[in-house]
Amino acid sequence: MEALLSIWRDSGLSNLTVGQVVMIFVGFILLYLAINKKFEPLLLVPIGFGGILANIPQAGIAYSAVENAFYFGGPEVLTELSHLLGSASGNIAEMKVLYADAAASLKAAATFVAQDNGYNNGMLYNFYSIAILSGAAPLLIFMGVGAMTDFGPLLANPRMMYLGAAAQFGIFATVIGAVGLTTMGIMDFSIQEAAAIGIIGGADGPTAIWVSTMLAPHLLGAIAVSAYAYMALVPMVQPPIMRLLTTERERKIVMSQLRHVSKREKIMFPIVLLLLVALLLPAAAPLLGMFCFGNLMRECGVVDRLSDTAQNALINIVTIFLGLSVGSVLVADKFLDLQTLGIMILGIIAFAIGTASGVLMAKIMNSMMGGNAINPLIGSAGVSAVPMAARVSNKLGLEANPQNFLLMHAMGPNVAGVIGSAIAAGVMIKFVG
Amino acid sequence: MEALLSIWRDSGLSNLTVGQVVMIFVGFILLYLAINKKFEPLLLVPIGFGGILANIPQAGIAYSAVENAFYFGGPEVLTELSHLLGSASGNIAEMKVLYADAAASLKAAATFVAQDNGYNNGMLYNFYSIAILSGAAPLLIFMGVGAMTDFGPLLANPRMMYLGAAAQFGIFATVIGAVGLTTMGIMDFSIQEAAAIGIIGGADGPTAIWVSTMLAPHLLGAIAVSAYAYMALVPMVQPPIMRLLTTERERKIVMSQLRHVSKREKIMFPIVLLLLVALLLPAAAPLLGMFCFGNLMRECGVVDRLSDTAQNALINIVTIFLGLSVGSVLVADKFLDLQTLGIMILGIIAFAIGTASGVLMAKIMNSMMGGNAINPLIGSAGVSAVPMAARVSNKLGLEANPQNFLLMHAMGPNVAGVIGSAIAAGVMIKFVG
Amino acid sequence: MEALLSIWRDSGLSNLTVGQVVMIFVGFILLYLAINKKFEPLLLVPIGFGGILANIPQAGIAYSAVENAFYFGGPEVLTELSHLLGSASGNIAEMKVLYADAAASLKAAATFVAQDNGYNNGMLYNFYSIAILSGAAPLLIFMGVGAMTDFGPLLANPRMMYLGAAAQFGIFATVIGAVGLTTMGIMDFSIQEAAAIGIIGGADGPTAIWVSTMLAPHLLGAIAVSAYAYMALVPMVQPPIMRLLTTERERKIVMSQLRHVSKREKIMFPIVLLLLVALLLPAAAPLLGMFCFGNLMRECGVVDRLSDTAQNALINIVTIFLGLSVGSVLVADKFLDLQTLGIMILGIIAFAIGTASGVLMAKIMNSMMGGNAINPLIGSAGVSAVPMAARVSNKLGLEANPQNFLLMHAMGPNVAGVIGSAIAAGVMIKFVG
Amino acid sequence: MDELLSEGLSLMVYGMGFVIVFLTLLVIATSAMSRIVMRFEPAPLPKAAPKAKTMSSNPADDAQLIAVMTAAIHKFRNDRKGQ
Amino acid sequence: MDELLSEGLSLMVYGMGFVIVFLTLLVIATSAMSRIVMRFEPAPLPKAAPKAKTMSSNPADDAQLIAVMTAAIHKFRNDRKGQ
Amino acid sequence: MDELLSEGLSLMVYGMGFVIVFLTLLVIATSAMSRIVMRFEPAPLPKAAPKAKTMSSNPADDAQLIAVMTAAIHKFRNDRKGQ
Ligand code: NA
Ligand code: NA
Ligand code: NA
Repeated sequence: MEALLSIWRDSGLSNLTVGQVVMIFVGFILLYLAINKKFEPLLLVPIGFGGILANIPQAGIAYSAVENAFYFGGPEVLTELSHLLGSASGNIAEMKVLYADAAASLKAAATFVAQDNGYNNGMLYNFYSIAILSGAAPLLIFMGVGAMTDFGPLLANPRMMYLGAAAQFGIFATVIGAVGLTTMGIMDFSIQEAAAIGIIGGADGPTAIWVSTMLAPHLLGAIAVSAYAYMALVPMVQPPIMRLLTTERERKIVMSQLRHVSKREKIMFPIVLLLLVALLLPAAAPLLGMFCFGNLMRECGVVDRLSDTAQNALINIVTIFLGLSVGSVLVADKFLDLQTLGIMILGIIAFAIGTASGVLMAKIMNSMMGGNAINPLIGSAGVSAVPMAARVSNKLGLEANPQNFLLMHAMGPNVAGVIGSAIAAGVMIKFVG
Repeated sequence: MEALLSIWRDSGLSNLTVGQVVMIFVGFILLYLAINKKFEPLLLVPIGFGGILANIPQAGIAYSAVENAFYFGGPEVLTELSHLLGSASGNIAEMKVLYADAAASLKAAATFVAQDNGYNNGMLYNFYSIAILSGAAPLLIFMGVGAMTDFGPLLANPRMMYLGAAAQFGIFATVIGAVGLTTMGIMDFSIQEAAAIGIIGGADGPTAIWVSTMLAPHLLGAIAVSAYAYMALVPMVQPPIMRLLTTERERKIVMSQLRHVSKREKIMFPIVLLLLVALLLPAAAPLLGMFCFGNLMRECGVVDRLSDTAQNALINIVTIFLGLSVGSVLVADKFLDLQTLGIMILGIIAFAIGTASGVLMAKIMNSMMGGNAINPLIGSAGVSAVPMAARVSNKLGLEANPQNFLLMHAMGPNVAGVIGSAIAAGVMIKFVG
Repeated sequence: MEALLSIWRDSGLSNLTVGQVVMIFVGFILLYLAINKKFEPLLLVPIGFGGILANIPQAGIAYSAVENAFYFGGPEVLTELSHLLGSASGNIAEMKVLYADAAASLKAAATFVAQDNGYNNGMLYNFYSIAILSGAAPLLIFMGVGAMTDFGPLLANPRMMYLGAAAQFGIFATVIGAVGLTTMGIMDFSIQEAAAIGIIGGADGPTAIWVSTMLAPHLLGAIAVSAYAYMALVPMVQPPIMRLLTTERERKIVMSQLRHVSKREKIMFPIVLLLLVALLLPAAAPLLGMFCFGNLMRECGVVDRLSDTAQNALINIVTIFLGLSVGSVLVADKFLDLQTLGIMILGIIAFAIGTASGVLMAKIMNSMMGGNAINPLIGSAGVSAVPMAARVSNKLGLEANPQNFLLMHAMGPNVAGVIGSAIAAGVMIKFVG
Repeated sequence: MDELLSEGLSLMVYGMGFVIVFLTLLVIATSAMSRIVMRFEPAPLPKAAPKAKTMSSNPADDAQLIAVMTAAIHKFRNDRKGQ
Repeated sequence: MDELLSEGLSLMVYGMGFVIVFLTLLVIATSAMSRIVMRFEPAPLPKAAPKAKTMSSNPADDAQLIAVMTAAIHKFRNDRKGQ
Repeated sequence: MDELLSEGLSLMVYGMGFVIVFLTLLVIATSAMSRIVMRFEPAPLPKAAPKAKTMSSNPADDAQLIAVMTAAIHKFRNDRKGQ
C-alpha cells in the first residue's frame, strides 16, 4: 500500500504544476508548427521535444545535480547545501539565488555535495553544458553552414553586400525598441538583454544562440524559439512589406545574368573574409572563423570527405544536441514571463524593419546606379534566413513578371546577411559583453 | 642490461596474472561468439575487444588516474594518497575501499594527486566515463532504436501490448530468484543487484545497461554480457518452450491481416506514449523519452536527415564507444566471481520465464477472444529482442503451416516488449534506486 | 568617440604582434601546400586554418581560461591570480611559469578565479583538451586507419615485416642526431624531446602526435606539421635515395605474384598482433590496440556498419577536431624557435635515413634469399606514409621495367612500417616517458 | 533475509502490476487516439503506380539518372581512398 | 534610465556604422581579390560534353556500373537492418 | 651532456633491437597462424561468375533496381538541401 502511495506521490500527475502544463503545451505547439506547418523543423522538432522532456515533473531531466538536490533533496542535503552556500533561512528560493551568484569554486563544492547525496545532472543538462555552455554547438553548426554556402552569387556582384548590411538595421532598431520599452517602464531589459533580443532580427539561428549564451543566457530559450519561429515566418512576414515599399515597375526589373565566378575566387573569399575579421573585429572571429573554415573546406576541393561530414553527419549530430539543449531551458520560471512576450513582439518587429531596410537600400542603390540594375525585391533577402528569404524574393519577382528569376540574384544579399549579422553579433559582444 | 631487464620487468608476460589470462580468454570467447556464431556482433565485438584491452597487464587502459597510481605508483605517491584518504595501513586494498567510499571532493583531490605524479585516466576509462557513467550512451542508442522502430503493427492491434506486458514477468520472477538464492544463502545479492539482474530478462541491451549503471554498476560487465549473449540465444532458447506450451492446432492459427495504419497515427503514438510516461512514471522518462524522440523524428517526415543520422552515424559511433566501455569493466576482480555465475544462470531463467509468460498470456487472450484470433506463438515475441524473437515466432508458425506468416503479427508484441521492459526498469529505479 | 577608440584599441590591427603576423603567414603556407600542392590536405587544411585562428590577436581562441585572464585581465584578476600562484612580482611571464609548474589542484583554483572574472576557455582550447590532451583523437584516427588497412599483402609474405623494421632506423638515428646537436651545443633538446622528434621519421601522423603529446607537448605543433609535411614530400625525398642505392638490374627485378590470403587469416592477424603487443610491450597497447580493433571490425565481416562509420563519419569528425587542435598550438612563442628549425631539419634527415635503411635491408634480404626474390625498391615503403611510399616504389619499378608492378608487393612493408613505428613509439614511451 | 524476500515480492507485485496497468492505459490511449485520427482522416487513396518506374521509362531521365549515379559512385570510390 | 537609452543609441550608431564599414571594406577587398585572381587565370574553357553520359554509352562500363550499384544497394539495405 | 648522449645511444640500441625482435616474433607468429588456418581451410573455390551481373540480366530486377536507385538519389538530393 505504502508502495502504491509512493508511486502516486512521485508520479507526474500528482506533481504537475500549472507552469509545467503550460510549457508542455508550448512544446506541443512547437512540434505542431514544425511538423504540420514545416516551421524550421530541423530545429523546432528537437527544441519542442526537449521542452516537453524538460517539464516532466519529478524527472529532473533538465536540471543540474545541484538543482536536482534543491528540488528533490531531503532535509539533510538541503541543510548541508544551506551551510555551504551561507543561506541563513535554508529556503530553497534563497539558496538558488546564492548558488547562481556563487564563485566557481563554491559551485563545484555544491556539486560535490549533491553528488555525494546521489543527485546527478539530468541528461538534457549534460547536453546543454557540452553543446551550449561551452559555445561549441553554434560554432559547429556555423562550420557546417559554411560548408553548405555557395558565395558564387555574392562574388559575382559584391555590391550586394550593402543589402546584407542594410538589413542588419533591424537588429539595432530592435535594441532601441527594447531599451525604449524599458525607459518607458513597460518592460525591464538590461542593455545586454536588449542586444541579445535584437540579434533575433539577424535571422540566423546559430548566431542568435551564440550571442544570447554570452549576453543573456537566461533568455536563451525565448530568443532561440523566436529566432527559428520567425525565420519560418519569412514567407508570411516579408511579402506585404516588400509590396508596400516597391512599385509594380520596380518589381518587374529583370537583372542581368551573373558573371562566371572562378574556383580560385571562391577559395580566396573565406580567407579574405577571415583576414578582415581578424584585423577589425576579433570578437566575431570564433563565429566567422568557423564559418570561413567550413566554406574553405567546401571550396578548396581537396578535403571533400571532411566537407561532406561537416555538412551531414556532424551538423546533424550537433543539431540534435543543440535542439534538445535549447529545449532544456524552456522551463516555466524562465519562459513564462512578461519578458518572453516582449521578446516575441520585438523579434517580429526586428524582422519587419530588417526587411524594409533591405528593400529601401536596394532602391537607393538602384537609383544611384541608373535605375534598373537592381530589382528592389532582392533587398529583403539581406536579412539572411537562407535560403527562404531568397525564395521569397524570387516568388514575388515571378508574380510581377513570369520570366523574372531572381533566385540567384537574391542569394548574394542572402549570404551577405549571414556575414552582416555575425559582424553585428561581434560588435554587440565587444560593446556590452 | 638494466634497460633490457626493465623491458622484461614491465612486459605483459612477466606481469600476467591468472585473472587477466582468464579474462582475455573470456574476451576471445565473446569475439568467437560474435564473429563465428553471429551473436549480436555489433555489441559483442567491441565488448570482447574492450575486455581484452582492459586486461593487458601494465597498460592500465581501463583504469582511472587514481587506480593507475594505486597499481603502478611508487612509494611517494602511495604515501601521499594514503594520507589523503586516511588509510592507516597504506595498504592498496584498504585504500581502494576508502577511495570507493570517499566523498566526491576527496575523489577529486586524489585525482589531482595522481595527475601531479604523472598518472592519467586510461583511454577506456575516459570512454567509460563519457559513455556510461554519464548515462548518455544507452539513451542515445535508445534514440536510434526509436528511429528504427515501426510501431505500425502494434498500432494496428494495440491489444498486443498485453503480450509485451506479460513477458516482463520474466524480469520480476528473476528478481525473486535472486532474492531467493540469497535467502537460501547460496548467493549474496542486495535488492538493487537482484533488480539489475532481473532486467536481463527484458531482453533489451540498452535498458539493461542503463538500469545496472544506476542500481549495480559493479555488475555492469556481467549483466551487459549476459543480456547480449542471451538475446543472441533467443532462436535456441525459445522454440522448445514455445512448442511445449502450444498445441499443433494452436500453432496453425492463421491471423487476419493487419489493418492499414495511417501516418498520422504513427506520428501521434510516440507523443501519447511520452505523455503517459510523464504522467505516471517519470523515472522511465529519460529512457522512453529518447525512444519516443527517435520515433517521432522517424515518423514526422520533416527531419529525415536527423532521423538518418540517429539511425546510422550517431548510433554506430555510440555503439563503438558503448561496447568498448562495457568491455572496460570486464576485469578479473569484478567479473570472476560467483555472482557472475549466478547472473548467467538467472539471466537464462529470466528469458525462459518471459517466453513462457508471453505464450501463456497469448493463450489466455485467445480463449477470451473466441479461440482462434491469436496464434500463441507470437506471445514469445513479447520479451523484445527485436527483431529476432519475432522471427522465431514466424519460423515456428511456418513449420506448423507453410502459409502462416506471423512476422508482422509478432512485431506488435515485439516492440511492446521494448516499452514493457523500459517501464519495468522505471519501476525498479523508482522503488529500489 | 570613446567607443570608436575602444573598437580600434581592441581591433586585431592595433594589437598584431610580429609573431602573430609570422604565424598567420605560416598558416597560409600550410593552406597553400595543402590546397595547391596537395600536401596531406586532410590534415594540413585544418592545421593551417587552426593556426591562423589561434593567432588572431585579442580573440584568445586557442587560450585556456587562465591564459585569457593573463593576457586580457585587468589588475584585479591579475592580483588575485598572483596571490594564488604565489608570484612575488605579479609579472605575467613569471605567473605563466608558476602556473605551468603548479599542482593540478592549484591549476583548478586558478581556472575558477579566471571563470569568476568572466574568462573562459577559447573554442580551440576546448577542442585541444578533448581531442589531444585526453589522447583520444590519435587513437580514434588509428582505429579508422586500422579499419582502412588491408594486411593481405603482408600476410602473403610476412618477411616483408623486416623492411618495416629496418626503416625505423630513421627514427633512432634522428634521436642520436638530436642528442648529438645538443652535445655539440648547437641545439638544446632533452632526451624526451629527442625521442619525440625522432618519431617524425616514423612517417605516421597519429603516432607522432600521440608520442609528442606524452613526451614533449610543447613541441607538438612543430612535430605534427613536420610529420605531415614530410609525408607529403615522400614522392620527392625518396626517389633519389632509392636510385642511389640500387642498380638498374635490381630495380628491374620482377617479384612473383602474391599468394591468396584467406579471410580467416585476415581476421586472425589483428588478434595475433594484439596478443604480441600485450605480452611484450604494453606501452604500445593503446595505439596498436585501437589499430587492431579497427582492423578486426573491417575483416570480421559481421560489423560492417561500425567499420564504415570508423572509416568515414567518425574519422572525418576526429580529423577536423584533431587538425584544428594541432593548429591551436601554432602560436608564436612556441613555434618561432630555433628548436622548430632543428625539428624540421632532423625530420627530413629521419625520412632519408629511414628510406635508405629500408632499401639496404631489402638488398641484404635479397642477397640472402638468392638474389632476385625481392626488388629493393620496395624497401623504401617500410617507412610507412601509406599508401604514398608504396606508390613511389611502384613508380620507380615501372620506370625500370614497364611490366613491373610493385604496388601490391610494396604494400606489405608499407603497413609493416605502421606497426614498426608504433612499436618504436611504445619503446620510447616506456624508456623515457 | 526475510526482509529482502519481502522486498523482492513486493517489487514483483507492484512492478508487474504497474507494467500491466501502464500498458492497459497505453492500449486505451492508443485506441482512442487511433479512433480520433481516423475520424478526421479520409480513407487512404489507392497508391498511384510506382513513380520510379514511370520516371525511368523516359529515356532522357534515364540518361540523367545514369549520369548522377556515375558521379555518386565515382565519389564513393574516391572517398574510400585517402585519409 | 536615460543612461540605458543613450547606451542603446550609441550601440545602434556604432554597431550599424561598423557593419557598414566592415562590409564596405569586404566589398573592396573582394573586388580586388577577384580582379587579381582573374588577371592570373585564363578564361574558363567551354565545358566538355558531360563525361557521365559518354561513359555510359560503353556497354561494358554499363554492366560494371550496374554491378557496382547493385552491390552498393545491397549493402545499403543490409545496413538498414541490424543494430 | 655525455649522459644525454649515452641515453640516446642506449635508446637507439634497445629501441632498434626491440623493434627487430618484436617484428621477428610477429613474422613467426603470423606464419604459424597462417599455416594453422590453411590446414583447417579448404583451398578457396574458384569464384562464381559475378552475381551482380547475373542479377541484372533479369529485367524485373532491373526495374526494381532503377526504382530503388531513383529513390536513393532523390533522397540524396533532398538531403543536400535544408539545414
Ligand atoms: Na542576418
Ligand atoms: Na523486453
Ligand atoms: Na613507420
